[in-house]
Amino acid sequence: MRLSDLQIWTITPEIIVAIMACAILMIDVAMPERARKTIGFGLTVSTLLLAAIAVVVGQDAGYTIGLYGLVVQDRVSDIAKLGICLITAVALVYGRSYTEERNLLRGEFLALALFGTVGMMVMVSANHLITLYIGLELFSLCLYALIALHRDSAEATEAAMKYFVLGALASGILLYAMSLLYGLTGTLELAGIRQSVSGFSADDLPLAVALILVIVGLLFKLGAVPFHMWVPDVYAGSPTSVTAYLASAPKIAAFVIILRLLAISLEPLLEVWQDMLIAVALLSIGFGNLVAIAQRNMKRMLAYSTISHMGFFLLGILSGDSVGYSAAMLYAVIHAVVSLGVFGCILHFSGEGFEADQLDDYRGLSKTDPWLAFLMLLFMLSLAGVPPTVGFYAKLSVFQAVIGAGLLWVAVPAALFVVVGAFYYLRVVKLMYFDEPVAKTPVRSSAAPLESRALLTVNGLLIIGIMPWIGVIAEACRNAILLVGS
Amino acid sequence: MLGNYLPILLFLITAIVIGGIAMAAGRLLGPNKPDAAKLSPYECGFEAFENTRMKFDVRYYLVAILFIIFDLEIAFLFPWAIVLDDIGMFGFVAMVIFLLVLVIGFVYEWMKGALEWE
Amino acid sequence: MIPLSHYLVLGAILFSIGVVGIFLNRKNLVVLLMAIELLLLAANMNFIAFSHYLGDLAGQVFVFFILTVAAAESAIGLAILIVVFRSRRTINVQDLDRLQG
Amino acid sequence: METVYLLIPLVCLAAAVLVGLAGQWLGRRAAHSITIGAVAMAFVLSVVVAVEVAGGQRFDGSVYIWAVSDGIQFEIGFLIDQLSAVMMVVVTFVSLMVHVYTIGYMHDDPGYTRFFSYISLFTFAMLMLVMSNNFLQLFFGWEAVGLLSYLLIGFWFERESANFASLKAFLVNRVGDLGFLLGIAAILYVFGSLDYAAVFASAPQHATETMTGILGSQWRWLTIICLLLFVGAMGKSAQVPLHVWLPDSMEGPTPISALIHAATMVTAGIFMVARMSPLFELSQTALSVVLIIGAVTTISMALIALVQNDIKRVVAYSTLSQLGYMTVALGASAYSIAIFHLATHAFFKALLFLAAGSVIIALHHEQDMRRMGALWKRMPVTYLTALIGTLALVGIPPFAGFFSKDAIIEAVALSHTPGAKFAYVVVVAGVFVTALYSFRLIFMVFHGPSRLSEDNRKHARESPWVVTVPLILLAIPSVLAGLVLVGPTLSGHLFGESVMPIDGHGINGYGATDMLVHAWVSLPLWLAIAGIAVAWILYLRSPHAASRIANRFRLLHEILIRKYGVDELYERVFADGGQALGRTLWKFGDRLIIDDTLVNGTAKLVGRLSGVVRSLQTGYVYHYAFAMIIGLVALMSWFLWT
Repeated sequence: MRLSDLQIWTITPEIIVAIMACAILMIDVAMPERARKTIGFGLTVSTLLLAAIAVVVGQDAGYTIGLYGLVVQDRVSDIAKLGICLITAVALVYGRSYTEERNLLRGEFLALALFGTVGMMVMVSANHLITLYIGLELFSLCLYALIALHRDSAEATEAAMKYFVLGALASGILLYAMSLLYGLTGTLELAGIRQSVSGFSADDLPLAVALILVIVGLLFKLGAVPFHMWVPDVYAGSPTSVTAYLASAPKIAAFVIILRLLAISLEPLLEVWQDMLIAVALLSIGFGNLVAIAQRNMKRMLAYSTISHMGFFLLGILSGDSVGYSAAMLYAVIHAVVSLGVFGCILHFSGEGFEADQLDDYRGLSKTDPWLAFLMLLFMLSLAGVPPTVGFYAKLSVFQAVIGAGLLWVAVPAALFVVVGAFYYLRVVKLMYFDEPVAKTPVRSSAAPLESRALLTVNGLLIIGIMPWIGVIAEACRNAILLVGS
Repeated sequence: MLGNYLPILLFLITAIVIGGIAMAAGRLLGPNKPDAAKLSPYECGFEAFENTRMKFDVRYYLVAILFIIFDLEIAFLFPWAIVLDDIGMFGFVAMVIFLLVLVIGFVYEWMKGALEWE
Repeated sequence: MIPLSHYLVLGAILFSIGVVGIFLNRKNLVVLLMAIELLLLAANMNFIAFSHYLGDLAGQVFVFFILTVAAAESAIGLAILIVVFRSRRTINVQDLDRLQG
Repeated sequence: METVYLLIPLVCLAAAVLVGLAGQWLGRRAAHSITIGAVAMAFVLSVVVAVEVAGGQRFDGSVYIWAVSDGIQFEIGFLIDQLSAVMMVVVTFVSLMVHVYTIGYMHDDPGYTRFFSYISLFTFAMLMLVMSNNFLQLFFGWEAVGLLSYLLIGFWFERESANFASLKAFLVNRVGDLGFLLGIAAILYVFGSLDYAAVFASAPQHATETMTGILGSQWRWLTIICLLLFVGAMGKSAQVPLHVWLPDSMEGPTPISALIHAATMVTAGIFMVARMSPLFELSQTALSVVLIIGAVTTISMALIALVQNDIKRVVAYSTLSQLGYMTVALGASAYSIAIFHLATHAFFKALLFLAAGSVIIALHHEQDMRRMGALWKRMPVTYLTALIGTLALVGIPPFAGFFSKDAIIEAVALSHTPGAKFAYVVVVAGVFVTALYSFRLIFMVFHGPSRLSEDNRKHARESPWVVTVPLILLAIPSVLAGLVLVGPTLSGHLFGESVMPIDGHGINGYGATDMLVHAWVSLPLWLAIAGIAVAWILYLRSPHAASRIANRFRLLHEILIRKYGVDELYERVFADGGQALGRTLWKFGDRLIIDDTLVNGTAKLVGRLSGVVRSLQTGYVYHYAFAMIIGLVALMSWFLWT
């Protein structure tokens, strides 16, 4: 029992963020009202950046087990942690003025956001069911609280309650599945689970039950049909800043746990879960795109579009090979960045007593605020998957993976629904560019702080796929996955 | 087969017997000068014999919440205390850190005034 | 010596009660919290049983963590319940239907 | 060195973007000094590169990978060898001259800064084209120069004629580009790579692969590829029958005609074919097609030039016929000679255009030669430089044109490509016609009685130095380029391995002196002199002879005036026919079937459906939970049943 063989440095970023979160709580009670906001916020963002730096510095090309098998550090976890930290930081910056106007920017908000980030990072580096569960719960609980933080909004509290109940149900299911896995395999370590699972026959009933429960638990976190019901209500009900937070980074974390728990530990059962995922993915793509058309509420529409995007993401996973997994990883990262941008736009547009969450609020935005309208246009095109935006590359890669796995018949309907999806994305563009502005909508983006507007612009530029970063990311994902596979 | 559950049966019987003995002893040995406050089974704020659907003061929930969180470290302290010799300094430090985190939470709620009843 | 299956059956029953409790109860949000507790308890039961029969302590350690999380979860649940009550003056499950469609 | 390669195009791009975006703030002076500085820098660097290359250095590599799609890399890369080096020097030099010249020519034009931004951007695109080491980038440059030429032809967008001309150029080029694109696609299909080196390396293996065409006819892939690529070249280099856009492109400002439609862009096709010489060498069929097309272009366009009265159009048609010469050289698989003529032609044709422009501005945008004459006194510099250019064009030794053209004729004479005989007759005849129309221009513009309009008569004088200096600077290579370059070209030192060496032709190892000597006993020179003489008779000694001949051969004259009616044909068949077809398709196909039935129908359906499905989202938690459980049960039962 010595510190040295603990290899504590595998979780340096988590530790940093956790400590700073506590510190911010303390500052919140110690500091006077005014100082608290600026200092707390600055500290939060810089903490996340610090963590990101720590990830980069401590990056590990190999595969290191830490804390006696509780956590693992490899390329995937590094990339994911980096993405989580940066994206969360940006999301907070975007949301700042919005949050302040609703006077939610208190110590709890920041601390909860940080603890949630810790949860995600723990999830990402989990090599053990306990770590995985703890990370998951830490993240979820913080999220429930963040949503409910908007006390006097009936929607927010209702959304929090629904999310809480369903999320608890899901994690209960996941936990039950874990207990079964434990009983069947006799271990809680993912590697060990994989080993002994490969000993089972594919149609072993208890194992299948465990597997299905695992799938249900994970799919809920992902928000895939039919476990998606919470998504629209939560997206629409939460304060937009929280929506931006929960719509972006968690997708990456979700990818990693799905990769570790389903795609790697339970790979021996591939042919069992592949079919199920195909059904779920197609359902999600179809349902999400279909219902999104009927929406008049921006956030709700984006929620449904997220559901469909998660379907595409699943296409990558269910391809069941390294190509598919790296495609899914790329998809998760890109989707995180894009939705970050979209909600960034909404946040910049919304103002005091103006949520900017109705589609009609966006009429003629190009006239009142060309900058914002153009960025929105970019994000919409990317969500629709129009080349040369990154969204196109993401879809392309998952389709390549699916077809590569010999599942052409899955790719075809998915591609058809891409067309359906294009409709409601382009409708937003149409509203912004071809409709006359509504008088009442105030233009706020110019009022937003400069740094966040600059960030949003960069975010928009990243969406244009000509930028070399997309290739870099894709390459990184490929290498990371290959390294995990070996 | 069912014999396996015998210990549980014995356990239940013992519990009932002890409880009965206690109450009986109290009835027999205790002096008996009743008054209103004494007759009310509990003395914690409100009448026991009322409509159970009555609304609780929300502050009870608050207290409950805080209590739930802080009673649980015991669950960790017991096993830790037992094996403290084996895990040594390392284990000790670990627990100290754990408690430190709890203390931070405690300080926070204290400073926020969550503990004042009024 | 009680066979493992008994524990598992008990766990399964608890779990089912919990699940059913969640979508059958339409009145009181507090009952939902209880149901959720049941889910976790069912998992705990499994873990304990397994770890005992496998002679492996990890399961019981996990149970400790689950207990903690369960506590935190119910705490958050109660807290949300309170804010819901504040804004709605009701904790009736059926009244939570503002967000839909 | 790599950074230098990268720098050469990028400075032009940077200058173009800067001036294009901030031109209004920068003002005219800053605008032209920035762009000229950039292009000058590019020119200097190109010379440096050329020296390096002459020193035997060679570079072929990618700068950065843009995208990878199952194994095929799309990358930005440079191939720097003798060929691209020569092209770079030519392009940057002419571009520089034109930049300077523009200061004078566009002096009082509202679109001053825009113009400079355009031509710098064009220089960038052209450099990307010639420096490319893969087909994708080649195509990028190809399209970019096309776009820029479209923008510049339509530079005076308030003129309707300019708009039509630019549109025409764009559309006709589309036809060519389509072929080009198909060719690239075919290459990708056959070779599985877009990299020059890879393609050329594996070309011999694929030489015999065939595809089955209609009626089971067998086609060799390489022939198809080469023909398709050449269609692209026909578009850009304005070969018959895709030549129609070039004469109209004279609507653009004269510097553009000099830069794009004489020196650089129109030669892109020639350059491309030379680049692809390893492919073309493998396809006898393609080569002979190239040869025939080139020959036809040469003579037909030269003949039209005879009857034109617009000074710029004469030069334009002569450009067409000179491009024909280059194409013929390609067809005779004398690629290095084609490039050689390309270079010399770039110089003296740019010179001629700029001289014509100088005349035009001196006469306040008077372009009709019938209202000129006797200008040589008024503008001596322009006259002398124009004369030099003309002599070079006609091919009088020792001017540059003589060597390149003579070499072409020799090459054709010795070529074994089918159709070489025909081509030989044509190019030799071409020399006579060239001399005739060239000196017709000289005599009508600079000699004879002055037919100037009144106010021109008063104040038509020599142009400012910014105009004349480029003329002089361009005159120098017009005289010397041939003399210097012919030796190394023919001996194959100049281009080395960068293009297919000209073997099997007796002209290897010819030197300048040999040619000078040999010229006097060969037909072309005498034909040229004869042409000059005839021109002198017709347009100076007895001015009415020309019109008399015209009346005598009214039909022929009419045909030439009508430019063989190609334009009218295209208008009738493609324009009107296309419209008619489109209208019918729109009415029945689009409106009836697609819009009403498919699009709106499905849209309505989907809309209703989504409304229905939406109602599943009741908002009740227990329904949500129930849905989850249903899903769970469904998965379970699925497993149990399968």
